[in-house]
Amino acid sequence: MKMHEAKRIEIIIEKIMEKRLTDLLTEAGVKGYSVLPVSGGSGSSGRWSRQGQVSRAQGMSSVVCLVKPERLEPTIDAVFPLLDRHIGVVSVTDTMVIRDELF
Amino acid sequence: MKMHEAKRIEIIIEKIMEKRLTDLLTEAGVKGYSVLPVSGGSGSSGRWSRQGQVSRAQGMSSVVCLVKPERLEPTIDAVFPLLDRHIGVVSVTDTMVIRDELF
Amino acid sequence: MKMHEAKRIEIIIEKIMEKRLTDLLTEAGVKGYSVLPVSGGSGSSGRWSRQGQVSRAQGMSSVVCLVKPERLEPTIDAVFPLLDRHIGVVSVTDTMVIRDELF
Amino acid sequence: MEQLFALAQQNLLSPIILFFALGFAAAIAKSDLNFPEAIAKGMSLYLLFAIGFKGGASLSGYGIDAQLILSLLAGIVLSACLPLLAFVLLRLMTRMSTLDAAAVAAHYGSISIVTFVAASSILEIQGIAYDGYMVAVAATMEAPAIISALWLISKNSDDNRSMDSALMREIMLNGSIVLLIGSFLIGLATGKDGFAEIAPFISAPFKGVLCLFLLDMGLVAGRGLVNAKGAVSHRSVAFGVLMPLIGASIGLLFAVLIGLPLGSAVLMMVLSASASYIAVPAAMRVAVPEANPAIYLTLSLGVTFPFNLTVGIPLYVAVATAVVGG
Amino acid sequence: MEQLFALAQQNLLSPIILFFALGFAAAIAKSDLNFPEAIAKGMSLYLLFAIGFKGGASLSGYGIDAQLILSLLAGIVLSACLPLLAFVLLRLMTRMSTLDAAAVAAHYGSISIVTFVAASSILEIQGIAYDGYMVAVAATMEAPAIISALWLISKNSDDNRSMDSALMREIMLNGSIVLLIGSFLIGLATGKDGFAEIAPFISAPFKGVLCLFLLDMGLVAGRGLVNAKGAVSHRSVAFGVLMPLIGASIGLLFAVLIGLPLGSAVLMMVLSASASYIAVPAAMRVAVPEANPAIYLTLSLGVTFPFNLTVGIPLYVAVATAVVGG
Amino acid sequence: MEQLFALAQQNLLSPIILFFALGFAAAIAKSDLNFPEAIAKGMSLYLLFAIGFKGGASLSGYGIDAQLILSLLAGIVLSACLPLLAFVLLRLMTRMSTLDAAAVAAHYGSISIVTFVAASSILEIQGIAYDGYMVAVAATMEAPAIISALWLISKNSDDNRSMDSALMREIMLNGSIVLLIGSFLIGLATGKDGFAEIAPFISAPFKGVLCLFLLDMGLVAGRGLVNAKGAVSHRSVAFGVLMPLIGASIGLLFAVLIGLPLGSAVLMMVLSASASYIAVPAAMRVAVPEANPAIYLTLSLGVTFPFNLTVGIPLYVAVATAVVGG
Ligand SMILES: Nc1ncnc2c1ncn2[C@@H]1O[C@H](COP(=O)(O)O)[C@@H](O)[C@H]1O
Ligand SMILES: Nc1ncnc2c1ncn2[C@@H]1O[C@H](COP(=O)(O)O)[C@@H](O)[C@H]1O
Ligand SMILES: Nc1ncnc2c1ncn2[C@@H]1O[C@H](COP(=O)(O)O)[C@@H](O)[C@H]1O
Ligand code: NA
Ligand code: NA
Ligand code: NA
Repeated sequence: MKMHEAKRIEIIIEKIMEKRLTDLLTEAGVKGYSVLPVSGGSGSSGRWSRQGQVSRAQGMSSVVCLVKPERLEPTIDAVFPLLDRHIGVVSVTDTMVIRDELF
Repeated sequence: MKMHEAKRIEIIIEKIMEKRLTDLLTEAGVKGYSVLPVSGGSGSSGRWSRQGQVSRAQGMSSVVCLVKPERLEPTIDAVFPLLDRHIGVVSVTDTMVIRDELF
Repeated sequence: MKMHEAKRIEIIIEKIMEKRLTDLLTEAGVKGYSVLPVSGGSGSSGRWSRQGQVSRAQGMSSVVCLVKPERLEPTIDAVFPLLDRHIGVVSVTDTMVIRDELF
Repeated sequence: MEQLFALAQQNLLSPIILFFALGFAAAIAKSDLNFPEAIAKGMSLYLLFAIGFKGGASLSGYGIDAQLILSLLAGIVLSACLPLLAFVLLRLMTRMSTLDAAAVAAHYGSISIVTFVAASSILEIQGIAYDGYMVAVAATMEAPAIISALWLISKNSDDNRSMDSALMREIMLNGSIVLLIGSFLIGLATGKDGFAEIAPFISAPFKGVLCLFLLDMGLVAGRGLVNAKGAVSHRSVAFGVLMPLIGASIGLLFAVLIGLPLGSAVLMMVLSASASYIAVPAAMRVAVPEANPAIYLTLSLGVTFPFNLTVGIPLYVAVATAVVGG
Repeated sequence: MEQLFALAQQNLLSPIILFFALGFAAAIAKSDLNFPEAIAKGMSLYLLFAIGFKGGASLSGYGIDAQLILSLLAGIVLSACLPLLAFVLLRLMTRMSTLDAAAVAAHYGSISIVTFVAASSILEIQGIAYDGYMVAVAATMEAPAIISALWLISKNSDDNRSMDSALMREIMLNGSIVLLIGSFLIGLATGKDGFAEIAPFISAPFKGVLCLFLLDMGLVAGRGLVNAKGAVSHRSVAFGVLMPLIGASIGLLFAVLIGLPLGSAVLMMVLSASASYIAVPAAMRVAVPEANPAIYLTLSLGVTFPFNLTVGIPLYVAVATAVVGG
Repeated sequence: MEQLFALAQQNLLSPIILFFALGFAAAIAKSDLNFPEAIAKGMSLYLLFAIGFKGGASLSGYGIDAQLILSLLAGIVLSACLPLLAFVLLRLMTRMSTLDAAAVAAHYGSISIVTFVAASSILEIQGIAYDGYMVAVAATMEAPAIISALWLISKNSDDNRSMDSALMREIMLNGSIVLLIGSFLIGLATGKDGFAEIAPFISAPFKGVLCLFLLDMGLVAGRGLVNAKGAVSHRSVAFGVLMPLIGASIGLLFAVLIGLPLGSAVLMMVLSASASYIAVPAAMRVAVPEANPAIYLTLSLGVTFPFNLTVGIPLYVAVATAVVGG
């Protein structure tokens, strides 16, 4: 099977900002993304978990986005302003995908 | 701690096909896998989210499978027919595992 | 955007051990982690899924932890005793992060 | 005619319909109102449990008679044949591909249990009795339509798309059918005593739960329509309104032939008129992944379901009253 | 005075309050008792649905009168102005930053619907009637406070933090408001008949669900307090107790000016005294991410909510009885 | 004997048991019927809340008497000693490792609250009264068995497996116990008035919820059995049927010694006969991860639970009636 290089961007961000983030991703020309629920975590702003949440203001989501290597730079640039103001973390990993026309 | 090279296969696929996929993985000799819920996403067939689902036909899952490098090729070959007909994405990342007798 | 090398540790462990694991991570000086729900899986101890669970003793979680490369060794050492006695898998992937003062 | 308007008005002003409309409007207005998946699933389990048990309990004490058998057979025949009619209609009315048309057709042969529940609730409010075994008829109508549609596809294409046995088992033993039939049989076995034991749980709160459930259905149907903008043509929408009317007419014909009383005749019409949006979409995703889910979900859930709920049911009641007699 | 103690005692021994206390204690003791997110959300949907519908149904048949209009206006004015007062108080009493103080202030202008529901339940137990439209007043008081707080921030800082239209829509169409107002209107439209249909679902089990819901609120509030150790100063806590008393007094003033009867006057006090912990925190995270959520959530949910539930409500009933007369 | 058959038949035909059987059958047939985790958790919270509150409320007004104290002590002794007996039996009857045998033994000393709830429901249907404090006895029987089992393990192996304090706290403050005891105490404190307030929520729908819950338990137990094929030997299964009979006999002995009336004696037997599948498995995973969960879950949930539900409870009622007298 022929594989192609790609970048896996993983953004952990407040649930309340999820739609704004995915809108930015779409505007930046990303062809797809997946959102995974996060049930708890810890960071500079303390520890939290889904239990003990009363408000949609709390809680995080993990947004995973596979992109062609050349799209990495513009994608990160597009979402950075949001990430800068709001709590959350970003990581970028080298990966391989099968059908690169999809990314 | 001695670490060993491995491949992390991540397959995002329709929930309704999840059991068929994991059956194929097992047949292909994979020693384990984990399924994570996906709460929303976007791709060539549009945007979706768990809210606004009435049917088990909708929704995606993320299947993560750690395998020894030499098992990558046969594993991908085994599941490709399913992935080809159904919507979903696959990525393969180099990773390290601790006890390689498990993979 | 300046990126920095980091390690992405992904630990899939029994839900009942989740708090003990994250306590160990915190003691080991990790600055943050995220917990994702796992809805099913398979391994040497068989296949399972969230449906068909009656007990909090069952079920797994995925704990994702981004650390600076030099923190990898001590982190793994700190959590190994727990992982050794309890079922679960660990993988470590090279990744890049944006603001490395966070890790 | 006047009576029809009165009926329609009464129906449109019932909380059941108004909550559906509220959900629909909230979705169109892009409100973030939403029900957790688990709660929606829980409410649907409750409705299946309650309607099945009530049907069985109300039947207990009566023997199996010819009308019951004939009604079950009629259900199977309707479910198997309506997709053929729907398929021909779709090929004539729209420009859908063979695959899409067959997939849509499957939905219209099968049934929507929520439409059935809403209709039986409306019958109860209007004091019209119906037979408990209509629940069993509903259950028999889920699957045959899928087999018809897969036959249509294999006839119209080269590749042989026979159902694999795993899919067959999934369809026959899908959770909704098992719960509905199981509750029906338990209701039948435990009869009036069993019913008395759990009546405070399945009878009194039923309509309230139905309101909340339809609120969620309104949200889902409305969001589906918003997202599917452009996926379905005007002609398809016309089909989504025409087909239930045709289905209801044929259902009425069968009801008259069998000699069903008013309430059961209405339910037979409703079953024929309604389109599946749970069991059939799942089967189509597995067996016909090339068919576009946006088309069949939008038609069954976004067009036909609201049509039946608001206009269809009072219309069917009025027509059945005229034909069968009150 | 004696009567006040009797009231307070009766209140503190009601299952509603005791279950809240149980949850609070379990959280402090670090028990792993917890409600699944979906169940908590489901219960809150039920409460909004029931309280909205009951309010609307009880109002149906009455026309719109001046008191209703004045109450709605009073609600808007209170919600818009209380944050200004709270902000000044916070700047005087505590060392919070401008941003934090404004964010906290927004919470105290807005309302806690659960406090409202608990108060109306306690009124019912004590046989004190209240007007159905107070539900609508509650709904109008959610949003204005947010706008006031954003205005405070833009006035006190360089950067212009006007609300973007997406946020505005999210606030106005947030799920709770849509469900509350929608149920209210449907209750109004279907009146006594509609109410009779679903009463066994929304009336009889209401208090029981409220007990379970408050148990969960106790768990959440208690865990919040445990986690927030150190995030809020003693002076802030004092604000969290003082502000509801001030809010209730001003609410009572408005009630007297409008001429509200006892039950409605108490509810107006409760609305003014209560602080939001759902809609406002969400809006603040989007618009003022620099403000520390630990501060405003701890104050509204960990301090003011328990205070109102245990001490506040019986106090407001006693004071209103003295001022307005039983 | 005839009476026993009549009882057994009545029990087997009650909706509660039939829904459990439906779930079991659906799981074996590999139907995809399933309850969302949150709904199952929600139902179990409801059952604990209701049974605790009812028990407390029914006790309020009565003082603490010797029988109550003795029953609580009996519960602790039974829970602590039954594991020793079970361990010896397992070593004699099966080839399990010491660790596995000790882990299984812990389950049989502890209790299944759902079996308790089902038994009390069946007693109510048969018009047999029981004491409200049996709920408190149930709560005291959860933990001692765990400590006994850990003592067994440390005695039979080199490594010292004393319970760490975190585990101890988790066991003593686990959510089920806190909710059960908390509701019991609140029921006790608020008495008849409190009960009247929330009775429509906890009394009338109780049996219906129990039916749905047992349907889910049937699914889980059936799936467990299917998955565990081969994990448990025939001899272990024999233990899973024999042990509850032994437990029930010893429970009856204690009941007679204390002088418990019929209903409470039956419940004491049921508690002794039932095996835990929530609290104890969790504790074993933490403290004895080497023990195989497939063994202890299959035995307690797949063998003993269904046995008690179908055959055990009517048997215990019949025997207790013969011994204690109706
Ligand atoms: N090093 C990390 N690895 C993984 N997730 C993290 C890390 N740091 C923070 N997070 C996640 O991001 C959330 C917010 O982090 P913070 O802004 O540092 O409080 C946390 O609750 C975690 O879910
Ligand atoms: N580039 C991508 N990165 C991450 N997930 C994706 C990507 N493309 C598609 N997906 C996921 O796969 C699903 C189906 O994609 P598609 O078949 O393109 O509609 C989407 O709903 C996403 O959940
Ligand atoms: N190779 C693997 N890849 C991904 N997840 C795995 C793998 N092996 C085991 N797991 C996960 O770890 C759990 C326990 O594994 P085990 O201890 O092998 O039974 C499984 O249920 C899976 O969720
Ligand atoms: Na149909
Ligand atoms: Na307020
Ligand atoms: Na026992």
